Amino acid sequence: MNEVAIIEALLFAAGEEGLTYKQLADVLDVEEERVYELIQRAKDMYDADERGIMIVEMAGTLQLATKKQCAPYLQKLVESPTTSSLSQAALETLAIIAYRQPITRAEIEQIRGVKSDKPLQTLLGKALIKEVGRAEGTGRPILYGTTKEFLDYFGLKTLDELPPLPQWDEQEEEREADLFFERLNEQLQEAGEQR
Amino acid sequence: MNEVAIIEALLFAAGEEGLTYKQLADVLDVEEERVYELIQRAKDMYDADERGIMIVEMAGTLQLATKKQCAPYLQKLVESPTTSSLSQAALETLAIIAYRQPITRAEIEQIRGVKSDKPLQTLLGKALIKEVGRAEGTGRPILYGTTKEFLDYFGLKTLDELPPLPQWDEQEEEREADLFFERLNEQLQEAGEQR
Amino acid sequence: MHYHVKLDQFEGPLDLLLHLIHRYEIDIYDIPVAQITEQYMAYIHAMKQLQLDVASEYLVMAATLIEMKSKMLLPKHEETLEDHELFIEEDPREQLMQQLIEYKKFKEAAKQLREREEERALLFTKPPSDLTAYATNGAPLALDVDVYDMLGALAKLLRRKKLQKPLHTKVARQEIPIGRRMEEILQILKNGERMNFYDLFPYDDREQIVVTFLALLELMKRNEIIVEQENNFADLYIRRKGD
Repeated sequence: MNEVAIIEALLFAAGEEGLTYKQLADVLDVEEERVYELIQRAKDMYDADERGIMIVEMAGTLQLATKKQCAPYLQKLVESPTTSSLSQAALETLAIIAYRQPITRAEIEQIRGVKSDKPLQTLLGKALIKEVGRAEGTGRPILYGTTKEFLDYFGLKTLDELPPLPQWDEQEEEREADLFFERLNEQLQEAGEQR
Repeated sequence: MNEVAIIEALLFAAGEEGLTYKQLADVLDVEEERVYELIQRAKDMYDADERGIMIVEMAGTLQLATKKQCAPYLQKLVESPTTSSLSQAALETLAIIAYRQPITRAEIEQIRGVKSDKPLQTLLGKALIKEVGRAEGTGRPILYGTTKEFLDYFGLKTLDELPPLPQWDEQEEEREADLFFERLNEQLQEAGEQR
Repeated sequence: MHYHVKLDQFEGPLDLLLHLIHRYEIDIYDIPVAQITEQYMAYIHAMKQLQLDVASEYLVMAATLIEMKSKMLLPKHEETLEDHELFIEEDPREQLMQQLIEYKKFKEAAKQLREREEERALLFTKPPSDLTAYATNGAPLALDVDVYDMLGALAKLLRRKKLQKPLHTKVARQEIPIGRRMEEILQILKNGERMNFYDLFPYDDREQIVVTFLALLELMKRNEIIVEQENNFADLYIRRKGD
């Protein structure tokens, strides 16, 4: 039996759980280096035009996934097209945890300048973060860190793949918020006219 | 985008549910005859030695499956010590029971969208869940709940210590809303026909 | 026309301040405290006028800004101070500036995560296959998961984009017509090839297995197929008769 074929079958069966290089090496009874070669061969095979799937490396595992270009066709068949994305508050909180883990709630709130218990609950419920221990000091507050699911959710191989933390950029503009102010002004004028 | 590739992506994502010729024809916006041709081309492609999966067809439904020759390797994977402990199916099922107990098998299957007797057996075998009673109604189906071992195992004092699941309720609401609109549509159609 | 202005348009006082800084092209390293305080207060008043709840954090920041403004107005006694005290005296804006710069980084990082979230949503994966059938010797599965593994599995389930189920399977599940399965088997064998008996059972579903089995029996009875076995315990092969 061809080794690339076996890898395809194994990755297919493992689905979104994925498999590590080590697991594949164990099952195939070969060195991990050999698996790297085979995965490369498989990747080349999936590059062909008539292939709709590919190998992705996420959360430390190899997985099969559909190619991006196929998304419009898949979306035609999806039962509930509304994939709920994370709220801005949850996303900011998650960004802080991702770059500063392990971190306490108080430290997160210090950076955001607002209470953050709700976004923390959301993130825990979605298994994107977890408790990773307790800080020293009074009350021994909970320390938070990201999970394997976090890597999977954002399609990251490891935490090292997070882009470097952006730096202050003076040239930037924020159009959306300007729109907000325009609307606010309109409302205020309306309110004024009604009086 | 190549049509064979789209078919592969669609069948891959559909998993065990599979898809019909008609569904494929609808998504690709082609005649069913054309789909027959494309499926034949896809089958030829899967015949290659390097492929570990194939198309199987049953009662007009197509799905991807691993080739029979790969079975010994799948078996090795299952028995490998590096393979994750509880299967994802069992973990999903356990989570649903933990948050929704007492719950019947039918309700679990409704949420998961697939048969769940095997994961239930696994969980019963590990004493993580137990029968906690019978539901009212026809057949008086068994109700499942988590055990003391479940709490011990996950280091929880009570069930209240499980993180709340905000997104669960959101999804339920969405589903209810969808259901509502479906019914509304049905009623409107019926009303239209009666006229 | 009524606009529903949400207070959560801004993620808090820092977010609002950042907005003001951009809008009025303010140099973050030299914030004109009087100006920004005025603008900030205008926003707070507007919110109150619209009878929106102003979260306490916004009011705390307002107080901080006003305090800072008054500190800035105090005359500096540089001439009268000892040299070492000169170094100790801090710009009252320093801390706020640092806080804004720090917060801004993560706001940007959140934007990058949003992009990745959207990209990732374009990839469809497949739930793991049920491999219990392959676990022959019934080796008990070890249990080394934690509560987050369980939550992770649930998150994946809820995130899973279900494709519409084919209407056919629902009907087929209840009663798969044996005649249809017989036709399918003949179709598979039409090239005159021998086929391994087990390859005719691609599904684990019990009903499907039973139907396939009954279809094979019926085809044998009708003399349309031949079942061969080379020796005892060898695999069974199916062939179409007359080919």
